[in-house]
Amino acid sequence: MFGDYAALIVLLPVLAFVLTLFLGKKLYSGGALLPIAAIAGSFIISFGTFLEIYPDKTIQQSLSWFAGMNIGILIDPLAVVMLMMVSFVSLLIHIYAVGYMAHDPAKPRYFAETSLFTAAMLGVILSDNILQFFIAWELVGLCSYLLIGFWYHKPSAAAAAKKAFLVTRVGDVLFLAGIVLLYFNMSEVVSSRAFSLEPGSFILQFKSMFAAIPHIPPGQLTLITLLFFGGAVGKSGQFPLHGWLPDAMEGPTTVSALIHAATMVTAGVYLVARTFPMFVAAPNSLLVVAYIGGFTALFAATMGLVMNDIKRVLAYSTVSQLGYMMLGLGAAGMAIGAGAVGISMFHLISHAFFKALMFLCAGSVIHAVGTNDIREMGGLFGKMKITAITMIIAALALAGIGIPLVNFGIPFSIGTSGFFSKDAIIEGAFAYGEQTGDLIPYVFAILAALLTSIYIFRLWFMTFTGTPRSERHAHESPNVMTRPLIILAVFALFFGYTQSGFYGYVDKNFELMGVEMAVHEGEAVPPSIIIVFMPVIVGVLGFLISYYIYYQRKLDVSKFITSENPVYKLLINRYYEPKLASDIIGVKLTHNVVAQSGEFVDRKIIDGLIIDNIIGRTAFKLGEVMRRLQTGVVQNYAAVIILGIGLLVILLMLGGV
Amino acid sequence: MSLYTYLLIAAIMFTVGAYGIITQRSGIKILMCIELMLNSANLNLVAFSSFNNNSTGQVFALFSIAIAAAEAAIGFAILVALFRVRDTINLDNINILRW
Amino acid sequence: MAGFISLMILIPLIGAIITFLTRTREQARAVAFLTSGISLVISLVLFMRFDSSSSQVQFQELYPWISSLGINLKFGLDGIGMPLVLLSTIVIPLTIIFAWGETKQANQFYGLILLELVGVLGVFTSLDFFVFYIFWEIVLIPMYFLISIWGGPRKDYAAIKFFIYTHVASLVMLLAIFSLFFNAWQLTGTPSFDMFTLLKNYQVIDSPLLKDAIFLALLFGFIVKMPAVPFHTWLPDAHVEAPTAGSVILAALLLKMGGYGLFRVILPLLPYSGSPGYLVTLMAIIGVVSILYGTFLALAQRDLKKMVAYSSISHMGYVTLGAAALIPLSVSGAMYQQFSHGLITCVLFMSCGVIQHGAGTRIIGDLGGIAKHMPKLAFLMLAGFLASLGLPGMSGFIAEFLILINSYFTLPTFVILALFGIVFTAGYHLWAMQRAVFGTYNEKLGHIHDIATYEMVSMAILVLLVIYFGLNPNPVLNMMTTNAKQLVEFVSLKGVIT
Amino acid sequence: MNYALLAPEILLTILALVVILLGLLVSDRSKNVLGYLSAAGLIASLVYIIGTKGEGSLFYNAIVVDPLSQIFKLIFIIVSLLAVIASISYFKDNRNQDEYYALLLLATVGMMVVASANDLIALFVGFELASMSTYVLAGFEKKNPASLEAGLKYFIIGSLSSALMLFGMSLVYGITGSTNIPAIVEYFRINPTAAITTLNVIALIFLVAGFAFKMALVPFHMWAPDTYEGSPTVVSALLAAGSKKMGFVAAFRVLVLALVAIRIDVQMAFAILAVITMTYGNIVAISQRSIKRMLAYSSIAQAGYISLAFVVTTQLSISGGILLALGHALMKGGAFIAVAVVGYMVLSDNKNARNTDDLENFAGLGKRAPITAFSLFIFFLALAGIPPSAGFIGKFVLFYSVTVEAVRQASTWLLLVVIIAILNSALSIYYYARVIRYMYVLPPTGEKIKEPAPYVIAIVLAVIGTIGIGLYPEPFIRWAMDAARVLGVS
Repeated sequence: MFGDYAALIVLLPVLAFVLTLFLGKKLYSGGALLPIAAIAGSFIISFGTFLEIYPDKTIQQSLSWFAGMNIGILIDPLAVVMLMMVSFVSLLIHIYAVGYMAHDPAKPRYFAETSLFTAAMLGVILSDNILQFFIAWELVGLCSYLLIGFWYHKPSAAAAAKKAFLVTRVGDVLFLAGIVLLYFNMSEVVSSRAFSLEPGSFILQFKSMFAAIPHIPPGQLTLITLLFFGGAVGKSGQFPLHGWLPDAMEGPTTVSALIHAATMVTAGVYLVARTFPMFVAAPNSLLVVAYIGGFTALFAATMGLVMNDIKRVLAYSTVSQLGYMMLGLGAAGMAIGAGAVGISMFHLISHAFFKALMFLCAGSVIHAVGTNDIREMGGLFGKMKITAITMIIAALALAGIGIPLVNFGIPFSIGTSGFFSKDAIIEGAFAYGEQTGDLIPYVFAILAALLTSIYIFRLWFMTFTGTPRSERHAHESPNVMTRPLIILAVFALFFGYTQSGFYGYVDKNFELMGVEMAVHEGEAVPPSIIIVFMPVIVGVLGFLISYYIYYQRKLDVSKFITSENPVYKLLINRYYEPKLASDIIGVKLTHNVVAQSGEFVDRKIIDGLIIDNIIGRTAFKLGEVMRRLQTGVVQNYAAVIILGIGLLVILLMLGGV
Repeated sequence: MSLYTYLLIAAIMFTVGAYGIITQRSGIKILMCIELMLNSANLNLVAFSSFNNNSTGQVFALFSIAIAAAEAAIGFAILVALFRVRDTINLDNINILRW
Repeated sequence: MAGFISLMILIPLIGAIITFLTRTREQARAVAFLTSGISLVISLVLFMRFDSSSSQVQFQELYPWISSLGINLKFGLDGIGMPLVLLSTIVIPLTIIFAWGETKQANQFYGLILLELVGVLGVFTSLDFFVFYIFWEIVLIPMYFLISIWGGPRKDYAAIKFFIYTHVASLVMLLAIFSLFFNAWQLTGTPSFDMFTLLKNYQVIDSPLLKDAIFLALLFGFIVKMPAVPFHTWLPDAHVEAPTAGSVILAALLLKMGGYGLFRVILPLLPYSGSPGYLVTLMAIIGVVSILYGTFLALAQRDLKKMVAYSSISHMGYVTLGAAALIPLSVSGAMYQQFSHGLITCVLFMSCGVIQHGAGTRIIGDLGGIAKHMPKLAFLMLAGFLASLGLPGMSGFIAEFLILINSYFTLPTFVILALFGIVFTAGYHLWAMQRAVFGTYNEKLGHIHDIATYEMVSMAILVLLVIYFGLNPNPVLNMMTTNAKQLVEFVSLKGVIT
Repeated sequence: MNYALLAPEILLTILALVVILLGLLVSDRSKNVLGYLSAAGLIASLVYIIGTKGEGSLFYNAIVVDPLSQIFKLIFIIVSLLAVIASISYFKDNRNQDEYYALLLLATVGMMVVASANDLIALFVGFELASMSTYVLAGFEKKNPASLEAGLKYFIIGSLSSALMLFGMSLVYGITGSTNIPAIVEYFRINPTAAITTLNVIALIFLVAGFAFKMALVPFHMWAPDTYEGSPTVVSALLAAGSKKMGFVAAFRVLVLALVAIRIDVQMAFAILAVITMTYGNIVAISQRSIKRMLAYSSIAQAGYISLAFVVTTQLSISGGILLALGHALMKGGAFIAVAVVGYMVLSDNKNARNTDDLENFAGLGKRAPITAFSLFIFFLALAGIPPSAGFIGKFVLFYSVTVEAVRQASTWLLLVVIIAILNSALSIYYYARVIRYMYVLPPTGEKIKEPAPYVIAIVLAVIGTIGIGLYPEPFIRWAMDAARVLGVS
């Protein structure tokens, strides 16, 4: 029953977008209730659908669109868990925003845009074909542009919005190139009759794509998947297209929460997961995914260490965690095949909960103290108990704190959601290392876990403990803001216990679509105890380091934080990425060199020299000269006539007489 | 005298007339040069007529003589009118229309 | 439906004459809007009745004219012409609404706009080369006046440059028409300017050199109009100086005549030309160079309108590329790009017009933060800019997507180059938005007014149309595809493409 | 002999004499009547020519009436009619109107004789009749030094050309023993060797020079700008639109027939003449500020286009040339008369104004004299070859014929000639558009005027002709084709 109305999952928020945009001004709280109701509807339908299709059904609906393309809905395990997570988290964020945005005059626009943002993300999730996926994907990018630039009168916000759109656009173009290449190969396959489309299915549908995998040349497949991954790199802020994500903090904090937890950045991971059978068939691509993911996880964590803007720390944390998810897909994919999707998606969802929680907590703090700079905070624990407690829960989840009791024969482990999800990825990376001897991804993952733990507790200690470093009178946020925090905290704490059920459900995903994936042969060797404990050990170690430095203040770090320290300079300047992207590539190279020289050629050479001067002026000059031949003296005219006769003689002689 | 003698004389008259038009400044002289050229053509016509045993040329010559007379009359009339307005018939100075 | 096409052309012509004779601007704009509205209704009726599964010419009309040269007034519509007729009849009434507030010599202004409608409708419906050429030329005159009477400071230069440049191109095209006519006459023994007859008889020309010469002359005539690099320099000047309505018509309709020529004339000739392989490559190069060159030049502009002008060059490059690829869907994508760009570019130029009018300048650097005082404009303008940069869900995306995925079959390298331009396309659009519309308000601008209601109405309708055709391209795309298939089938039979 | 064929000429000759006689009888103030009378006579002739289209020959085959002669007579009468109608206003207060109209009618008769001439004598007589009448007309404003100067220059160069032409004719007579054109052609056909002698070439050159003077081809054009500028504007109209065509019809009759017979390869020579003429005309026209002078140069350019007909000498090219001549008569005649209106307008602002045709005086003409301005706009577009207009049709057929020859002969340089012609055509837009801009874009410098009715009638007639031929060229194309067929070209 719910499944029949699956289209409403997207259409309700779209409707809310339209209504809120045009009518919001006249409604309560800028029309916030419309999107909330719509997204609640989406969540209910998603959940209902989940109950309907669990454990082994899928929903497919498809309509012909244009030129052999279609629009359709595919709800399989992978999609439905995402749908539930996105609609749920988004719902909470919307509710929270009623409080957070209470004083902003442009509320209708805000709620309309976030509603569209959610709709676009839901559209990405339930697409049954790559074109629709791309379209929704682009709309996600559009909404991020609109929301990051929500306070468009701030130059930095306008710049950040543009950067976000352009940098992800680089990825999008790669993605589009992948689609072009895919379409080409699919058409070749179909026209060579090696493979025929099922009746009623379309060329860019996922099921057709997966069915055609064996017929596509491996080289092409690698290229296609790499291009797809290029899109994911842009959207999910992987190195080297990560720069937009920290800048995106210019938007309202709730927007950041949406982007980082529910709606935008996970789309990249979802893309790789969605097309995972193709990646599995192209192991070289998986390797690239693993390396980029692992490197990003570490790379972003290093920058998270030194940032002072509370949201920026969280932003780098997101980049880093997305790196984990990519690492999970890549490394675990090579090690255990299809199971990697479950591992990675599980982390995605648990990350969504605790990262949303973190951002909302940060929002609560910012709302209270009116600054983003953690150096100006401190000692807020007493004033904002709910925020502080939920935040420490989120931090524990992020750091992956827990006790892997299961290895001691006890049927369950104790731990936060992050503990379950992140450890699985790290173990996956280790499994890959063990099989191939390539331990580099694993090393990346472990080091990143250590740094993660350090920076998140640094953040917590600096914010909530110690003496207040500013004179603002902070107070706890209203209920409409704290309730979502509590709900999210519950999920951050306990979501991890669904692990085995989740794996079992999501792992079946591609089987349900009839895709046979080359699963790696051989029994997975149970990892040694030290490997199992390693993530927890580094997590706790990180906590202790932070505790030592930022709580007990035994070590004065200020002497490292100087502009003379090259490492610090490198980190605080974010590896000079903004300078490189905006100044050098954007302004200097593209605008000043290429575009301006084009302008020069156009105006001065093509137009100025050839059209104006050579053709235009010459005619004028010639006219001025030639009119002087007309002296006005009639004898000269006669002379010219006589000369003309001479000319005629010459011409006729030349003519051959 | 052979035909070529007449033709040669006509050609010389023609050339002298043409040279005169180019070099002379007085309007009267130029009119005379034009007459010279027309008459060279008449001479041709009459000569050809005689040598071709065919009277058409002489008829043509008569027409042209009559026309030349009218032409001279018009020419002088214009020159007189011009002299009244400009006090000169030196054609070098008659160049308000140019360029 | 006989007679509807001539009626559709005749009514605006009569309307133009009446408009010239009206005394007040209220009368003038009412007459202009009414007559163009009637044309719109007629074209909608034709559009509804159009059988999009047939590639044949429909609603054909034939009236004898100059029989000693075989010239007839032959009109008709097929999948190539119908969408552009629809576009023309949509754009002109909306332009009139947009220019509702025109005060300077209003009767002439609206009359000239109607004459433009007459001209472009004639071009898109004539099936006789002579008549086609006549309408092709007639279009220039009202535009010349629109630029030179209502234009900016360098209007004289721009207007005359526009006129002469495109006129030269038309004359070169005329030479090719001569050759085609002569050839067909010799062959059939009866003179005829019937377009299809002339095109059909092209194949029997003996000399490959002559064939190529004719082909290139026609191509030149069309790509100057489009315009394609390097024959584009008249366009930025014309746009910068033209009044908003003039720019809108210029970009939305006049440029489309060039693209129309590609589909109507160039593609049917291509397989029989002397060296089709080289010519296809030439067209592809022109297309891609226009795309990239237009993009980078747009990036360099300081004047918002000039930037939009260069973006037109870039977008029209897709049309050439899609046509050159000779895949049914790339060709129909190129046709769709024409249609879609016609709608989108209106929004862009109207935005520039509103800004110029409200803020008194279009220089991006002198603006800044105008969204504060012009929120409605900012909204519509953003929609237009997003459509222009190819955002999915809007019509431009459908077209460019079709062109890119299908052209890859035959022109892979060029498609990759074109993809390269997409990022920068987004770049100049957003950069301009950031500097001109967003950010802190530039107080030097003083207090500026937001968009007028009539301007907003016409822009909003256009935005809605852009979205509608982005979500549901089928009504227009299907008829295009039918004809594109026929064209390509025709080309592929000759073995130009495999 | 069927004198009815010559009824228009006879009528106009008698009318000319009647006008002079009446001039003695009527008072100075009512001499305007003579204008109406002349107009009536011209209209009668026009109707007669269009209505009968007779064919035949007279005076021992010295005069023929055929489609070629009739279409050119049509041109001459139309131009004279326009000039007469406009003159009713232009010379309203002139005491010598009787002489003026008589001369104008005689000039018309002279041109018509040329159109019909089938004998060198008749041709020469007609030529001289037309020339001498127009010498006087050009210098008709006898208090105005410019007018006199124009007349004088025209006279001297005209006489020189007459002498050249006569000399050439005498040589042709000497070679062939006849002055009858068909007989001459026949002679060459029988004795092909006689055709290619130096004497013959010289004869040809002198004839060409004589005709080229009337056609105003470069380098025989130099009188034209001065004369058109200095003459009374209505006379300029007559000269540029009418008497110039006399050169063309003579050239068609004599040259084309002779060329067909002689088969001298003069294609290249004429092509170079044509190209130089059109380019020179257009380029110099750009830098003019006197509109009459600009129109003069534009006439030169148009003569260049028309003379493309000689380059290929096919039926199509000749008929294209005829069509363009017809169109040009209307457009240029109308344009000069429109300039006359501007002169009237300027003089009514300021009695002592000079250079009434200066570009500045055209500012805001669209507001001050809307009918004139709009008509001038139409004439300019037509002159630039923008469809649908007589100018376009003429150029269309003409350029087409040359392109066809280029294709047929696979001749690159012929193609180059067309391309140059086309570029010239585009270039000409520049100076026309400049005037159009003055008329419509710039603000007016004075009050709106009431345009005198005769001017308006003349201009509107020309506009109707220009557009009418453009919209319905069919009968004219057929006529021109028939005319070209007379010359025996294929």
